[in-house]
Amino acid sequence: MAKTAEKNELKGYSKEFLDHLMREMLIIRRFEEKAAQMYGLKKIGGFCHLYNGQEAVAVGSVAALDLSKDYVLTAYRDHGHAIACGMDPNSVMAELFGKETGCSRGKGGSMHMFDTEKHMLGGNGIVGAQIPVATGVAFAQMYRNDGGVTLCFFGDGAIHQGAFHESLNLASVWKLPVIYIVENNHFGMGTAVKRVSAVEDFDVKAAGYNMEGSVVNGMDVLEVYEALSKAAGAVREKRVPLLLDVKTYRYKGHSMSDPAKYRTKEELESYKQQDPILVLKSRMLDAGLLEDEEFQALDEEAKKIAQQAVDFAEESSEPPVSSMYEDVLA
Amino acid sequence: MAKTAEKNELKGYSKEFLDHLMREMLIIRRFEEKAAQMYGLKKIGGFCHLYNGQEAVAVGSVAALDLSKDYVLTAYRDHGHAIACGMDPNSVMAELFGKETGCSRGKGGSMHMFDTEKHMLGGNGIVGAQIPVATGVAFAQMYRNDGGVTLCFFGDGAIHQGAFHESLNLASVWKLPVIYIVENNHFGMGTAVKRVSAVEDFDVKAAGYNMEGSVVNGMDVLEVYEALSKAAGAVREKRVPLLLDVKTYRYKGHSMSDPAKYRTKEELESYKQQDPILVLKSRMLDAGLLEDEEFQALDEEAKKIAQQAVDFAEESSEPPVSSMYEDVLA
Amino acid sequence: MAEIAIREALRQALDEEMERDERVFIMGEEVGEYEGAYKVTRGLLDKYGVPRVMDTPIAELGFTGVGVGAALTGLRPVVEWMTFNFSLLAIDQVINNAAKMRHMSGGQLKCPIVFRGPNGPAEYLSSQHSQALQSFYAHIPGLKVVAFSNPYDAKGLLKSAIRDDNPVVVLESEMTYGLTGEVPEEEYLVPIGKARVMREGADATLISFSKPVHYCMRAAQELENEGVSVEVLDLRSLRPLDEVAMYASVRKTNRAVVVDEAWPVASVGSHVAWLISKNCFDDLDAPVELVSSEDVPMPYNHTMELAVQPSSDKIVAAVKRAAYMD
Amino acid sequence: MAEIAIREALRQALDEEMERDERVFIMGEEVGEYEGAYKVTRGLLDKYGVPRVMDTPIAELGFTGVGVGAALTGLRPVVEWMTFNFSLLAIDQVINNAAKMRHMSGGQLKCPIVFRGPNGPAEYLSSQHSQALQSFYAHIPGLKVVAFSNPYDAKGLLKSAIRDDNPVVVLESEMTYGLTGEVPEEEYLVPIGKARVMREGADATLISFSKPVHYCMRAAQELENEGVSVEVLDLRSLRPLDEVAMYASVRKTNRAVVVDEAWPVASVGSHVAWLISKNCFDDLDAPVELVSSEDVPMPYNHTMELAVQPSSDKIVAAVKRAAYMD
Ligand SMILES: Cc1ncc(C[n+]2csc(CCOP(=O)(O)OP(=O)(O)O)c2C)c(N)n1
Ligand SMILES: Cc1ncc(C[n+]2csc(CCOP(=O)(O)OP(=O)(O)O)c2C)c(N)n1
Ligand SMILES: [Mg+2]
Ligand SMILES: [Mg+2]
Repeated sequence: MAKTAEKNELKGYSKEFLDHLMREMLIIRRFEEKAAQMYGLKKIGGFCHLYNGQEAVAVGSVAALDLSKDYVLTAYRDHGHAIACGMDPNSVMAELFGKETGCSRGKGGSMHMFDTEKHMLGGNGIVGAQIPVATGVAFAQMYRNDGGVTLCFFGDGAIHQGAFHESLNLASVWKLPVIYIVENNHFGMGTAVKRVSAVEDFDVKAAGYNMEGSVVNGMDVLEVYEALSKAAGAVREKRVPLLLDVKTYRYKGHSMSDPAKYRTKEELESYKQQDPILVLKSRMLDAGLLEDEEFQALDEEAKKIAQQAVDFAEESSEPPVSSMYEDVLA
Repeated sequence: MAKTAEKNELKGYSKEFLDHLMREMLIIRRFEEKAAQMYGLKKIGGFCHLYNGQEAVAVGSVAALDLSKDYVLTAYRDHGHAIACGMDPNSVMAELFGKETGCSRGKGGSMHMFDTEKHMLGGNGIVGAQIPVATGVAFAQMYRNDGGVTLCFFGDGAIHQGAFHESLNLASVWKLPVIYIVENNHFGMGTAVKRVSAVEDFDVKAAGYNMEGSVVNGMDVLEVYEALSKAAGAVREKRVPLLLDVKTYRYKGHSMSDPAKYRTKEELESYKQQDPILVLKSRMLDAGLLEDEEFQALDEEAKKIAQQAVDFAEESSEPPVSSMYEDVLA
Repeated sequence: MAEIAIREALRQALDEEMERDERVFIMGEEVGEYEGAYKVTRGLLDKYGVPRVMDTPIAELGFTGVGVGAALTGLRPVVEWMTFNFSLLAIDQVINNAAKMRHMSGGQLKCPIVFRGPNGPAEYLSSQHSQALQSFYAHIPGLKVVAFSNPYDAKGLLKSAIRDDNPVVVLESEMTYGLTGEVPEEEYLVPIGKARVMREGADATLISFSKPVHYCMRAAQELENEGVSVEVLDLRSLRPLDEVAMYASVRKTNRAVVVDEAWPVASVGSHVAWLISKNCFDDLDAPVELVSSEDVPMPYNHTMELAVQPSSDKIVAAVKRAAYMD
Repeated sequence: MAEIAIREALRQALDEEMERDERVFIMGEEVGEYEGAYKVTRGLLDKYGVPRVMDTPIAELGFTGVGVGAALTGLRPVVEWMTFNFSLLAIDQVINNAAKMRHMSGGQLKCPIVFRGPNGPAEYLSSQHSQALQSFYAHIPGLKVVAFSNPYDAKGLLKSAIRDDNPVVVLESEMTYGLTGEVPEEEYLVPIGKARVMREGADATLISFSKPVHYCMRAAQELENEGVSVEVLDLRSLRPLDEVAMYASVRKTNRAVVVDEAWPVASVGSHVAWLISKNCFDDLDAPVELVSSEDVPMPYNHTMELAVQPSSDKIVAAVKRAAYMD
């Protein structure tokens, strides 16, 4: 956090860009709040993994990409990534409602947001399973030599899966343009990282794959953006993979059914003090790049977008039952 | 190799111990030669992975153990480990012949040598699959707090399996008494290590699991013995796992059907110059602990044991066909 | 007798067996401090501590293999998979090690281990998280496989599984942990390999296991109202199968409908349907029907996900087909 | 027509498709410099180079998933597993990703990928290395699964599999790479989903796939000598199954024996046997027999390993049972 405090000048960033980051984070935050509400109203069922607190990670990362050629893959906590990739919040909410207008036609639900046009390839419910798949997307980029980079997000819990190990070795040997991002919110469900991991910072694992690794403060969207810009630049230039351990925190339980008794209120509060939206807001205020009313307006707009998404989802029709036989084979 | 040359005094080792190491290596060497012959005569079929060249690894390692409480697990290239663990060469050869007197009653064959009394738990045909199992054996040792240590051997090819990664993290977090030994013969089938591995020395992977790792010259049985004695001592004392990258070389093809065209004659010859039996022999000769005729006698004895194993296997009867229904459930 | 939920019946089984035999331990994701994703292990960490209750990293292949190694050297592990969907990552250790170690060692080793966790369709989870994977485990010699539909069998079968000297796969239905039923205070075991007649009947036999047994009971009730007397058999054991019980029932009723919530092709359901077709050939008045999952991945949308699964309506219709009533 | 081995037929299929479409690439252990553990990829690295022929580390889960990712973004990978035994380490990527990506994305994605390699019993390899795992793949909606018994079908089916926009599992028999047969010079495809009548007959139908088709042909020949006319159907496609062809044959012969070298429980074999039992109920003069592997892990001893497998003797005996000849 020290680093953040120092470089409070925000120099070099356009207001437009900063507004964009702020807007995206706000939309995700408000979207997730609506999702929680709708879950309470039983409009949404099953596992619903919210992204509150982690917004800076997806938003800051994706801002460093060029999604005309780059790709994003993540796990089941994917609403934030979906929105950050530019997916229509309406189609994301409709998917949560299981409606026909959902991005996945009501087949995928919360854990399976996809948008091939936006280069958002999910949304994967098997912990760690997207890591080889993302590595394969980067393989295709190498194959075509198209200059693209793949961002592969996964949790601190996923890093102990064999899939991580196999993928990183492959990516390193084959020089694939992929950035592995541990979205380290310090818990895999109810399990604190240190209870199940031999190491605390995951960047140390990079050396085992002859790769570079670093730790990033994921509560600061600009630090994330800078780290990812640098990383994406390095990957594009050298065509080698990288590993980032991005430290963040989730405010809500693991999923809607988790009371999150495994952590203290104090810990939660201390992270809320570093809330990514508040951090960016105060830096913009300090730099004179934002007024309080402007922030309110942005937030109102975000709330409106979230509400519209709900309305859209409500009004959308159920998929025909017979569509269960569709989308199985091409 | 420099290290080996320096400490040519052999001080501290009893002749008896050195003879034992020599005898074991010779028996394995002569046993494998017989196995190859018998394969040529179609007395043995299937995959038959010979251990020639790697004798120092199993012999030196097992010599550092106390098999009343320690355990050994390895992969399919397991004849050497079986014999080093004290298994009767007769029962190993009979198993290769598929006979009833084989250690596994003709059910397992070359890849599945087992002897529960000798604490040799196989013999596993799935690359890397013994790594979690060995970790579990160490778990049981931790559970019972019985002071035992588990040796888990696997190849340089196996290290890229997810099973390796998952196991090392588990062993480190749970402080299990297991020594992971990469029996690095520089090839996984026809694939040289550097073509499929991001790193050349595997000890660098240890840090990713907060573990210690080191490289050992596996062509020198005393260096292996010393490394393993030290490792086993450390593991017994601190109850933490370790990773050793033991460099060795296999003289034969991957299995009997492999012409081994992927390497040069020169490379093979250069390793044969460091043959573990020759290395120990010349050091013992230099130190006045062995006479040439004595070596000949030891070798003759080894040949006799190998021939006896063949005779035993030949004379043993086939298992009754109906025994195929046995040993499925306990 | 006490009325308890399946969750509690399983917990009691674990508790009693851990109490009885200190070689028994449980490992899995969230089984300790969190007391189980489905709260089956509630209280066990408090009571038994580490290493008898081990929280694992999310590393199914690794910790399943650890269980196998521990079983080979004298412990009696209970491995919990958070759901069977994730067991696909660990299946090599189950099939190639647990099920074969005894065989490959010519009978020297035994592998007394239990693999358990929720299996089968859940709700609103889409296709990766809603799979009934019994077909895979039932296929494998060297394993035993059990499934239950009520607290009594849950407890008795899990206890038998833990005492068994072989690897036993225990399939629990993700949706039925809260389902209650009577369980005696005194200790009992349910033997592995014996089906249970849930209800006697004369006109047709419904054969099922796990959660769909309840759909069968509902269907039987409906059919009774229409004058059709249906026998319901809960297989309880998928490997070995209780062929005696199956054939005895069908030889009495002459009609059979098998209900399995897995996909149809190469399933336990179609296997049982063939066994009956073959071994009751002269007794059958109609083809053996199979009510299975539709042959599609499970969709998230709830209406669709219900439509994909067996239901009492589908079962009633199948019985009627078998009875030439439609 | 040229007489070539299955190994060469597969190589030609790969070569032609790689020539035709530069999105097609092959990856797997030893497929490049070593030219394949079974030499199916001979010459391909020389001709196409990296990255169209990729030697992988021994990391089945990883490289299979890499194939899936590449397929989702426009390539057409052929993933070789050195044998299907090792596919158990990768099966999560096949079932939970390859087979479901299209579904979970509501039809946005397609996953044109081929998974291939030797399957089924080999010789002297014991139980981890001698498994016929078709039951697992045939069980899964979202996949196609093919198997062949001769060079013509090998080539034509592999080419179709590579051109298919879905994940296709291609089962090759480890023991038959050297088996020869005629293959035309000109290009052809064998459609996925169509069985092939290998031999016409009137008294009983033998239904099989992969290597056991040859045991069926031998059995049919023997039975012909005893005056029994047997039709032999090679399914070729296990998912989808060619039900039309199956029923047409059985309706003609009124007797069926299914031969599948997998274990019996929850197998393709018992599924097909049930389908016939049900759909040809009124046509069958005898129960449908299944000749499968014995329900035990494969032993190393050669006499035992042969005894475990289907054989023409066992098939002859089953046909005779079905014909009430014994
Ligand atoms: C292979 C597999 N095992 C277990 C689960 C159940 N599960 C879902 S999320 C989760 C925790 C994952 O934690 P982490 O990777 O840190 O991601 P986070 O939820 O913190 O974003 C677990 C165990 C699963 N979905 N897949
Ligand atoms: C999971 C798995 N994949 C592939 C194989 C086929 N295979 C057998 S040995 C081998 C090479 C292993 O090399 P290494 O681990 O270095 O051991 P070495 O043979 O050199 O002793 C391969 C690929 C296998 N047995 N298991
Ligand atoms: Mg986490
Ligand atoms: Mg090697």
